[in-house]
Amino acid sequence: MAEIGLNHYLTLSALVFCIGLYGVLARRNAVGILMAVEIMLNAVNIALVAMSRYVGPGGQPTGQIFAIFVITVAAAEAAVALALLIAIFRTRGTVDVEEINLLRW
Amino acid sequence: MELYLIFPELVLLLCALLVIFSDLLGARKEALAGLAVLGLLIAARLAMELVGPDKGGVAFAGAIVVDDFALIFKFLFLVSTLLVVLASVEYVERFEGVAGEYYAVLLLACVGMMLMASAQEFITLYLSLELTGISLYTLTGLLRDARSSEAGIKFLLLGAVSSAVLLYGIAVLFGLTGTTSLPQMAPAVASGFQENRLPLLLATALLMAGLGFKLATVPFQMWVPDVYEGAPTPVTAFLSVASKSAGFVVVLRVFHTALGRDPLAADWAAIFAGLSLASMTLGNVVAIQQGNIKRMMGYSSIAQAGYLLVGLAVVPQSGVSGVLFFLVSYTVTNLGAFIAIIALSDKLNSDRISDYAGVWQRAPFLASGLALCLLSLTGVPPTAGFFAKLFIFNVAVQQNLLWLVVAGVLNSVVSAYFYVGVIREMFLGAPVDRTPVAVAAPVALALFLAVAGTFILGVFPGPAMSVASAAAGSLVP
Amino acid sequence: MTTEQIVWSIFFSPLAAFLLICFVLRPAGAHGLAGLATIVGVAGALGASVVTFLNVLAVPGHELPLADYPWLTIGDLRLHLGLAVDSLTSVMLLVVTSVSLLVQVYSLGYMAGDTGYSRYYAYMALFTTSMLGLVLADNLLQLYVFWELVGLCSYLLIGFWFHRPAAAAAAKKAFVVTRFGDLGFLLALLALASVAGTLTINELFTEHKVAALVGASFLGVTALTWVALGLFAGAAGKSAQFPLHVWLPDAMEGPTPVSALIHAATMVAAGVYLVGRMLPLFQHAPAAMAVVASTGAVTALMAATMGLVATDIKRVMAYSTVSQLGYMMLALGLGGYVAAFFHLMNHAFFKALLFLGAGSVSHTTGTFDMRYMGGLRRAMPVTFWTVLLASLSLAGIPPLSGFWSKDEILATALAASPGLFWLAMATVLLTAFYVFRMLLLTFTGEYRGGGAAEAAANGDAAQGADAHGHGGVRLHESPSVMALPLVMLAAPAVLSGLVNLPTIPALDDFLMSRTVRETLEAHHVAFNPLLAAFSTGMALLGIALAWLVYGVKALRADSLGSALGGLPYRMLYHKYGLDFLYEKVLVGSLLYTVVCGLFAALDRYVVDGLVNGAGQLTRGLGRGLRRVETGQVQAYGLAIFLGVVVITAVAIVRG
Amino acid sequence: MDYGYSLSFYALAGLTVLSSLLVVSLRNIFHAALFLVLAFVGIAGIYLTLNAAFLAVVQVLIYAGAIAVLMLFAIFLTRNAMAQGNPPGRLQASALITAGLMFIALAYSFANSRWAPGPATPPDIGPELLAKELFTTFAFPFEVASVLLLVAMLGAILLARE
Repeated sequence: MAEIGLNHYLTLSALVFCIGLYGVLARRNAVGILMAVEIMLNAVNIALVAMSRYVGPGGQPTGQIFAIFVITVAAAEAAVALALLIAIFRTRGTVDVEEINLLRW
Repeated sequence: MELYLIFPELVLLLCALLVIFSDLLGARKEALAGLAVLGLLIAARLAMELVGPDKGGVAFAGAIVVDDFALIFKFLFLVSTLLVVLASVEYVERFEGVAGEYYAVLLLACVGMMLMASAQEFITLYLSLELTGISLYTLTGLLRDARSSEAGIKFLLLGAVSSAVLLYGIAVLFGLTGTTSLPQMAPAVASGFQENRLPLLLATALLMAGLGFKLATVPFQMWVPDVYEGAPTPVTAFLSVASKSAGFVVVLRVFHTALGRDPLAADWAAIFAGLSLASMTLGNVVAIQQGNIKRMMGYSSIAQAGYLLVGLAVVPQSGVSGVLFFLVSYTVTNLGAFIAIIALSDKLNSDRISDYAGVWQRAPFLASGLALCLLSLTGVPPTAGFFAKLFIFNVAVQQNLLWLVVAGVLNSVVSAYFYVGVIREMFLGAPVDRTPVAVAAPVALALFLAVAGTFILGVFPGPAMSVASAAAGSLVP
Repeated sequence: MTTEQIVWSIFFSPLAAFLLICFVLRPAGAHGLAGLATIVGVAGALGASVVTFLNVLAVPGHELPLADYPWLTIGDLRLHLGLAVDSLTSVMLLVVTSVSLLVQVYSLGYMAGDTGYSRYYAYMALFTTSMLGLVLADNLLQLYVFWELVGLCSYLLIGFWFHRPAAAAAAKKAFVVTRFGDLGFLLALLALASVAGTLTINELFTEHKVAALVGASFLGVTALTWVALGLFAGAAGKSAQFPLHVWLPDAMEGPTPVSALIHAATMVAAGVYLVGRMLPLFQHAPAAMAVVASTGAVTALMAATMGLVATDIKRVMAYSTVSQLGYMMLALGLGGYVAAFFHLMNHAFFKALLFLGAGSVSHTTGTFDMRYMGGLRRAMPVTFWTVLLASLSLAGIPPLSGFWSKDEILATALAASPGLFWLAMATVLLTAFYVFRMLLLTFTGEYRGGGAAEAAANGDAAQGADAHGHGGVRLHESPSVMALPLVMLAAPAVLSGLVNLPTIPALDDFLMSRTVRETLEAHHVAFNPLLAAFSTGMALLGIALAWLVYGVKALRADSLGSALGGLPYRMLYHKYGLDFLYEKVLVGSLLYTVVCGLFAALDRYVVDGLVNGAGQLTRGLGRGLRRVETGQVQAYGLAIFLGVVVITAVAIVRG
Repeated sequence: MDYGYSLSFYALAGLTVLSSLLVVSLRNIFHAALFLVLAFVGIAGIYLTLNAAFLAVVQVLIYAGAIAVLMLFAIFLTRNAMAQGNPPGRLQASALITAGLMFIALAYSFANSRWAPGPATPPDIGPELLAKELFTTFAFPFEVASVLLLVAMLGAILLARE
């Protein structure tokens, strides 16, 4: 078992990112997609925090600070997304993204 | 304190809060618009104070920089917001009593964009980008009908995904250089190019995708037609100019400041050349097929992004000045077109191009204004659009990008089909009914300003070109 | 006023009329005054042009020194805003303003009562302004700006009667087809700016600029040749040269005075003007010169054959215009600078006259279809005689103006290229034939019912071109406001050849201004009496043939009819009228089916096909690509990520 | 070699990956949301192994707490969508391929990177340091974030009002 280093964390981050990416592209429930987006953002945070630990002579708080801001933005975005979903649900009665396709071509 | 450097933004923030409170206190809608206009004018006046080589500066621990390059964009955002506010005075009826909030969010979006223009550190950049983004998602869904909400959710989901992509790119750059500050990144990027070519190219691709979403370039453009069609028309206008310019200011600053040295610069320039070709071709070819004018303008904006990217395919300073002049003329032109479209589609109650038949006889001013702006988008002299293209193509010819220029010129022939198609419908079509279309005074004023700008830039482009070159000089020495 | 102010006033006078109509007369509802405003504006320009002409004449070297003003700087390229007046410009100014003035006067009668009266005059004023701006420009960018503006006015005027779908379609076709040519023009401008570093016309001719252009090359061809070909592409679009000629016949959907001014006398000649102006550059690119010459010759011949069979009088004229413009290009391609402009000038007068005559005829008969005309000679003597003079001039009968210039072109061709000469000579025969066919069908024989008959034949009332005449109630001469311009145009149509007689080559001397003399290798060809006699003979032969077929009807109608069998003959007779039976049998079977059919097929399937095909292809592509936009947000997301993957892959592979 | 450290990393990584996979593959949207909480907790654990205790707390409070609850609200508010759940869409196969390609691109690039040199021992980035940074170096983005939250609040109200 090799010593755990930056690349382990980055590989984990990449894996989680791509799982989120798959979820965004493959699931039909808009709430599910939102959850997958959150997973992607978390993957980025893993990378940022890992770099905070491993990069720079004395470590860099910047990475962790960045992660805190990402979490903040994610919460804000989730709130607006939820509001939009409620508006859509009111007019359409569904949050299935494959049925949300009035606008096309 | 360096607070004075962000006075314009602070004034707008304050103005946005004032608008909300006045709305709560029951002020009339026109007064709210007036308040917003006042705030924008004061902000512009304050921004004027910062113009000049030794007026601006770096502030807040390197988070932002105020230089001529940032300021030219700030003025663009202020002007766009101003014209959109003026053009919305009738349209806000559709927002069911939230007119005040609409203006406030518009102003906050403008604040976000102005900060994007100044940000030279990735955390600030990301936050201002998201500030803009969240405001725009809100504005897009504001009508809350089926189409508007659909546009909103599509915009938000794709926006969130592309910011995740952008963040990943930033994270990689952070890991390679240990900093989030663009100027501090540059030497590390340049010195590490040989051994870190692979992650640098990956980061470049991720940044391109994340920011390409804002620029609306192929293949990150697919949200554009849907969102343009579904969003409230003034918001579409705002998206098509301000949001695009905001994307360009970030792309220019990030790529030229942090990644601007060869050989990485040659790599991204070549990729941008490819994206440029794809964007203009796809935009123009598909626009021909559109029957909805907002959707058509969506494809048109993709095509225009393609022309703009010609300037990013050119690394030296001339490329930046080409993009700047193009953006200035594109902003006035496209806004002019949209102001006319807002007024017309509001009264015709339709966005179908076929319903514009004979509009010339019902609203000669709107129709002539729209026609001039569409000709400018086609690139017919003497309009702003002609010199914008000439300028940017000339820059590309100097850099031996002849193939791209030929493609661009060919594309502008193709674009004549659909732009002139609208003009033909308006001027040479037979109207169904002949009742004159009334135009509210603020809308007429906004259209007049935009059209005058389009025409003046088309006859005397000299001063604007020098300003663009000077501003480019503050980004790329 | 100073010389310079006078020159500027040429440009501003019609512009003032345009602004007056747009911002004062139309909003005030004073539509009736629009015509007067334009006429005064153009008359002012004509006056100033005459004074300018005299000034140029008086100056040694025939060039006016005019100031220019800094306009814009693109990189190292400094552009100035300025006017340039030399002998060529002054002649063009006279032609444009005089024809324009007469057409505006004529339009008072022709457009009387039209709902778009003031709009029409606004466009016309804008057009005249732009055309004058084009002629006066001292740099190519400025020229290009006005080049596009005249195109825009042409677009608006072709589609003027927007209630007719054909007009709108024709307008769009004209706009898009000429833009294809302008593509070349714009690229040439960019190349010139980049290689030569200037767009000022006279600076481009200096030795080191030419050397720089010859020195640079792209794909093994010199930059100069590319530039010349690009400029010629633009010129071919405007001047309706093969294969970009397809828009001009359709453009006849516009009002007839528009056809006379824009699509015969001035705008379509702008291409010739451009190539001629730039001839000192072109002459260093022999390949481009060859392209110009052969395109011109082929266009001249091809358009003439198509003119043989058109039944719409304006389309005959349109093909004739294309053909004559081909002549001019042929002359330029062979270095015949003076010959080309001499012909341009003469053609402007007699062709404008022919168009106005056609308008006059349709004003009375209510149709443009010659199958429903006939016998108008007695009813419309002024129109008949003036059109006859113009026709003789076009056919090249001495001593009318067309003869002199055409002869100069033929002489140039004979000296340079026997192949092209014979093409041009064949065109002489065809030209004489189609113009007299037109004349005989329209003015001789019996009247065949005009617009009413046409409507009856077609079964609907709104058919035909801009026929808004009186449906053949009572044939009469056009009002004097229309007849007077015909007479006034007849004078130059007959006499303008006299400015460049073989013995007194006044125009020859005048046009060779200082710059031209210094930069252009003159190709002066001596007058050849034998050639003149031969070409006159050919023209007379063409007239005679037309006379045999349409005039005296050498083959008697009834014998022909019995030969064909009674019933089909009678059907044809009633359907087409007698004269057309001859055409169907004689001209139709021989010429139409073989030669013209060939060209028509080429035109329809190859040229039009290419233009339409490109459009179809683009549309098909668009139809396919729009399906990518499925409305599925996840498909859009997929594109983003595939984009990332592809960009990364490309970036890695590139390095 | 610190086996405890390695072991805890692999355990937490496994937990995170597995829960994330379940989030994007379960048809029952409610269950998916619960696994999302689990994934967030796993990631909080990862932060602990990175000496980022403060961030781990934030992660649990905001993500596992606030955002996951928001998701549950969303699920309950769009009730009859619950029955339909979160079925796979048409693009499942292409999504899988794209995600795979993306992973290859990312992992391959990371493996071939030379990151900026770092400290030998884990640096001590405690809440004090973070707070100090947040209110000095990153004071400006902090203020921008507050405006952003204001807009989000405004937006949520505007879009979801009756």
